[in-house]
Amino acid sequence: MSTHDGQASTTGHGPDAAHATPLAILLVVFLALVAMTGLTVWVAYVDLGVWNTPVAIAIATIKALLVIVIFMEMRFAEPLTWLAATTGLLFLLLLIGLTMADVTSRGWLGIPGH
Amino acid sequence: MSNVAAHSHVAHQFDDAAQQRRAVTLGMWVFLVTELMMFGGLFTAYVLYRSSFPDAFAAASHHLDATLGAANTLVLLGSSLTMALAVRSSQLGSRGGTVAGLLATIVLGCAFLGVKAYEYAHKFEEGLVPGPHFHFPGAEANHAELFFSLYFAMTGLHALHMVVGAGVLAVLTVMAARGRFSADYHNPVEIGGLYWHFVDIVWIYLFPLLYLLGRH
Amino acid sequence: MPKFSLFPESASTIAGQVDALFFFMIAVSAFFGLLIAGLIVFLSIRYRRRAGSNEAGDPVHVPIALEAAWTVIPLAITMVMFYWGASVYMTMARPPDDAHEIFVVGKQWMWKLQHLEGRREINELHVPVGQPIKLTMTSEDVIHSFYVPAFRIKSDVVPGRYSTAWFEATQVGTYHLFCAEYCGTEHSQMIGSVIVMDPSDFQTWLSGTDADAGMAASSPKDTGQQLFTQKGCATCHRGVSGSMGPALAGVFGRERTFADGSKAVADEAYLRQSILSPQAHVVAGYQPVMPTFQGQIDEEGMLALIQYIKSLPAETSPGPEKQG
Amino acid sequence: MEPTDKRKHYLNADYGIRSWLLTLDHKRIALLYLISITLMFLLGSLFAVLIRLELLTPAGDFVQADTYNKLFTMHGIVMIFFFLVPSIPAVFGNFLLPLMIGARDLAFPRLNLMSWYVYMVGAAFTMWAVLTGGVDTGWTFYTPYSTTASHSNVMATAIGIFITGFSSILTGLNFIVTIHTMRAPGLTWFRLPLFVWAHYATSLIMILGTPVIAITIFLVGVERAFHLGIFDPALGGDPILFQHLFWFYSHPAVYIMILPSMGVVSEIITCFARRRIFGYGFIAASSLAIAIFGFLVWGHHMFTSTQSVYAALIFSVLSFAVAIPSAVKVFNWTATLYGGSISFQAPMLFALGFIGLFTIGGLTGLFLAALGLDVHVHDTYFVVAHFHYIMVGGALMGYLGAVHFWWPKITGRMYSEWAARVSAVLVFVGFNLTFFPQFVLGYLGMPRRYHAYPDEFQVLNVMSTTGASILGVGYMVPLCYLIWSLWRGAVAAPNPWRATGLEWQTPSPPPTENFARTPVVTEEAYAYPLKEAELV
Ligand code: HEA
Ligand code: HEA
Ligand code: HEC
Ligand code: CUA
Ligand SMILES: [Cu+2]
Repeated sequence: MSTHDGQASTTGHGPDAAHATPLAILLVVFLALVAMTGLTVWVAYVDLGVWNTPVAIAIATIKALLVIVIFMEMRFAEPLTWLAATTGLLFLLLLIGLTMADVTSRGWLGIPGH
Repeated sequence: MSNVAAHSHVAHQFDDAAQQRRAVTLGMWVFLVTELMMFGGLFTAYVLYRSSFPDAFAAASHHLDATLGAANTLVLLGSSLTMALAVRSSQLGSRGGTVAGLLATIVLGCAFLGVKAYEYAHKFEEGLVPGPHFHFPGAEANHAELFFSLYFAMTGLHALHMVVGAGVLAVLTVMAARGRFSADYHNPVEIGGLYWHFVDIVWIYLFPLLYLLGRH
Repeated sequence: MPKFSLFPESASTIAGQVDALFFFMIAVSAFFGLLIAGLIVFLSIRYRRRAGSNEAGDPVHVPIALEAAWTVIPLAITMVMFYWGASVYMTMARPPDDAHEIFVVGKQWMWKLQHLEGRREINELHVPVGQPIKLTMTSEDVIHSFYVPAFRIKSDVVPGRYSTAWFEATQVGTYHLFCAEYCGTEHSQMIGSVIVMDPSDFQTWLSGTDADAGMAASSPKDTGQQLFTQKGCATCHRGVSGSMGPALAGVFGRERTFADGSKAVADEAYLRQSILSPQAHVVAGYQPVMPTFQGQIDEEGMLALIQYIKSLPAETSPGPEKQG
Repeated sequence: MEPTDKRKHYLNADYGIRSWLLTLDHKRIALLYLISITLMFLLGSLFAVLIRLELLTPAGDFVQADTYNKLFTMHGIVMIFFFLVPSIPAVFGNFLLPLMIGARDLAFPRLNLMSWYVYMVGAAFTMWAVLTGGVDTGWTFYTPYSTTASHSNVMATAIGIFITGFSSILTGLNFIVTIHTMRAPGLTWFRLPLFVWAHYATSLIMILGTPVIAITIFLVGVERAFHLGIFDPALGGDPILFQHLFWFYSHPAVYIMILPSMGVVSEIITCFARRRIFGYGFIAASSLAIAIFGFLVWGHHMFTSTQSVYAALIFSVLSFAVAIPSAVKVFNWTATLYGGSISFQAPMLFALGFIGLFTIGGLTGLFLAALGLDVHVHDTYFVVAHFHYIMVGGALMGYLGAVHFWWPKITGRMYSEWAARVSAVLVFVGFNLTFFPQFVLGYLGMPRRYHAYPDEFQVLNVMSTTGASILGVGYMVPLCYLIWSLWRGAVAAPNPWRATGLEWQTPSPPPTENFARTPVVTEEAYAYPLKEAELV
């Protein structure tokens, strides 16, 4: 009854002991995450002007991607899963983006309340 | 693929284990999307207010303990590692490894919550809890109060997710200990893992956004 | 016998523009509405099922050109609607330069109005015909909305912020003033009237006294000046070099530079924030020593203070300006 | 409902209250929803009746101002969150999706049952709020009124809506996964019935939008309880932020309410015109377009809110753009009639009624999207008329169409065709008399949420109240003959309308396992006219 319209090959062969991520990789990822946490803290005490926040976000995003791709096994996932995840992100950005579009352009006309 | 129909863990509405696995995984990811949107409301508020009152937010952020925050980040990352190990063990069919990984994750999760509770208590003592008794030693006390409102809302919702997550993991631990999972069937562990990692990711963002403002 | 009508009075310069757009929309809607309804009725009759037949006509063939046509044509029509609506809206958003300012403060459940010349009113607004009027509005509690159907204008009145609306009345008369944003129990009683008068009548009215106060009205500017001394603003903003705070003369409408290098134009909202949260934007060259006046000045007082600061003439500014 | 034959089906498979309250069968869960939702509709209607009675006279003399405010608030909340949002998806989506795609059940039956319980718990909280004094914030909960000024039971309602939100989320999640993973062999995406497409699009909105309203309404509750002042102007908080967050969900939510109805209408039109639907691909794609672009226009509820003019321009132009997919649907439905062999049984009458009233509602939506015009009619009865045209004239008509179309499938009984036609006509006439005068009232300037109003608005209000009583009768008639049909109705054939679609290829009512054999699909949907041999 199933229609496999994704990459059936990645999910089709049942049990996935083959997918089990090697210990070494898990440990390396963990160490990378720890290192990047240190980096986040360190860089926060360096004055980068307006760049402090973007750098912090960038590091956090790399960390998040590591967790998603390795820990959450996204690298084995079918395209549909990727689509789901990116859709979520896209709509979150939409929510923030359009709200901020209002907030940042409020003063442009120079008339209060417009 | 056909022999799996013999296994009782394939629910009646599914044809086979592969279909079930596909459905369950997709379901969890869709659920995570809804979680993302839920936190999204708070992130929107954060972006708006932070951009409106940058100085007040920086000043207020100084009243958070960055060392504790960083330590807690490490604890949570550690729990993600143990969670990943638990999933790995379950994929390899190791019952002991799965139970150990899950238990370690729960312990680390509780440690995180403990530190969080300590921080909250401290905020109460300092009068940094929004409301009639809020007291902020500095300019722009009202905007600082806004920061703490967001702080409590965001970390509170996150902590709530941790509590739920720990509960789920506890159930999984019991199931694993009773030998309900095998190399053939371990969807629940994977699904629980996805949830736990998601909660971790939220914190990866919360930490710099709340604790490390204007530290330079 | 209550008067009954199907169309509202049009008593402002903008009303005609809104009505024109309205009629255009009605025409387009009537066209499409009748088109669809007509087609449904016609096709239903033409292709009704006759007794004994269950056979349908030819297999469906979907011409892409048709699909494209009924996608693109409506899109084009709506873009006309958008453009038209937007241009009316922009007219509404920009008060003419010669507009006369009136302050409006909404609170549960009344409208408080203040003329620059001094008269204050509650739930009644007297204005001269043929003179653009600009309303600067805020709220003391929750959101309200200032709505005069005959003028086709409406603007929400939001606590903590200023909003603006303007109109130019074209007809002497008395018109409804409604609160259009739900604001609690007496929302439907937060109503009043706008009384449009001949300019000469208006002048007479303006020089009258407030019935409720029973005394000669003091203008917002004077009230503001009083507050300025009373609250001790003058101790720091003396307008001479070496004062603790910057001279305020001519600040309004000018671009300010702040300690962190950012800039903003000083409008009403900026002045308000400077008084309530002085540390949010610290003017470059000054110390962040100004105390907050949060909770010490009510909304009317705030509008008066701002009016006073606005009225300080730029050219007599004696203090050294740190920036231009 | 005593069984007339010995055949086993989902209704007589098991007896007793437990077999219903603990069922995992999507068809039974659909019936649980049907009953709860009908009760909620009656409750919401009762509030509507009281509203209309108050508005019969200009003076606020029937109920007190506070009571009136609670009435329209509870009317809006019950109708939107507890009736219209769950209506078609939770009842018909639940019942039909697995049947239409040839599956034994939804992907997650337990989650499905849970979502009903979650709904009931949310409803219980809200009812508790009503009984302990009600809420008076309007269904929109605008801050700071809802957080600081209102003295009514906002907390309990907020919790109720928060909880109910999860029911919606779980339903959406279940549908998406089911549609992706459970289709019968041969049932490719472009062979899916349009009803399924519509529910897929609806589910997308449910999962992307609902969490945001949940957290927003939660923040309102938290602000009242713990003074966590996220929207508090005194702290520099922005009341407009609440409106952004609220409408980020609540505008797309209007498409949660209309898309399923559109799916129903697509099914009905093609069936009763005996004709393959015109522009299948365009109708399917327009559902997705509505769902996705529907997220870009929320600011059109805030044109007079002191939002920036530039944001208003963006939201306005996008609002016009999102109207286009709806127009595409209307044109394709109309074109489907061309060359058909049309019959006018009750479901078809409701479907045609839908098209007419939805078109009026939709076109007046364009008035509201036009910036300069919305300034005048915003928060007046023009808006009230607009949304009742779409939600009552459109969505509810579609819902009634669905009830009449699938009633034989669900219950195995036929209702009185004659009574159904009368009800369709009563609803149509009563509806227009109720809500058309409100357009006029709105342009005249009568603000909404007014407990008392100036004299000159009375004539039109009396018309509206008169219409509402006709409308009320129109709604009560089906309640009677449908219940009657359960005992006295003729036994329904598996395919009484001679429709295509897998749900018609299994007996009425369907067996618990839906299909004796998993069906294999070889054709596109709507391969009308049916060959005689295909009729069961
Ligand atoms: C099911 C519910 C539903 C639906 C589907 C819609 C659909 C639309 N709505 Fe509506 N709306 C509401 C429910 C709904 N609305 C509610 C509840 C409110 C008030 C909330 C509150 O404040 O309490 C509201 C309020 C509302 C406002 C805010 C008004 C205000 O408060 O000032 C606006 C403004 O743009 C708007 C616009 C639209 C538009 C452009 C569409 C479009 O999607 C309509 C598209 C349809 C058509 C256009 C008709 C079919 C087309 C043709 C026949 C072809 C011809 C077409 C063209 C020439 C383009 N709506
Ligand atoms: C699905 C949504 C839905 C539905 C079906 C309806 C149905 C109706 N609505 Fe509602 N309405 C809303 C959604 C809906 N409404 C919303 C969202 C608002 C905005 C709220 C706000 O401002 O916050 C609103 C507001 C609203 C107002 C404006 C109030 C105001 O602003 O002051 C009015 C006024 O006429 C009104 C009237 C009606 C009428 C006459 C019906 C009719 O269709 C009802 C017909 C039914 C009957 C006449 C009942 C017959 C049944 C009985 C008599 C049974 C009695 C009960 C028992 C046996 C228990 N509605
Ligand atoms: C203790 C001294 C002090 C008092 C009292 C004081 N101010 Fe100020 N004010 C300052 C200083 C210093 C600045 C510049 C730094 C800043 O922007 O905070 C300033 C800035 C301002 C500005 C911004 C001016 C600009 O150049 O952009 C305004 C407007 C203002 N004050 C109004 C007032 C009003 C109105 C009062 C009384 C209700 C008041 N101040 C009371 C010290 C004071
Ligand atoms: Cu003030 Cu409504
Ligand atoms: Cu909308």
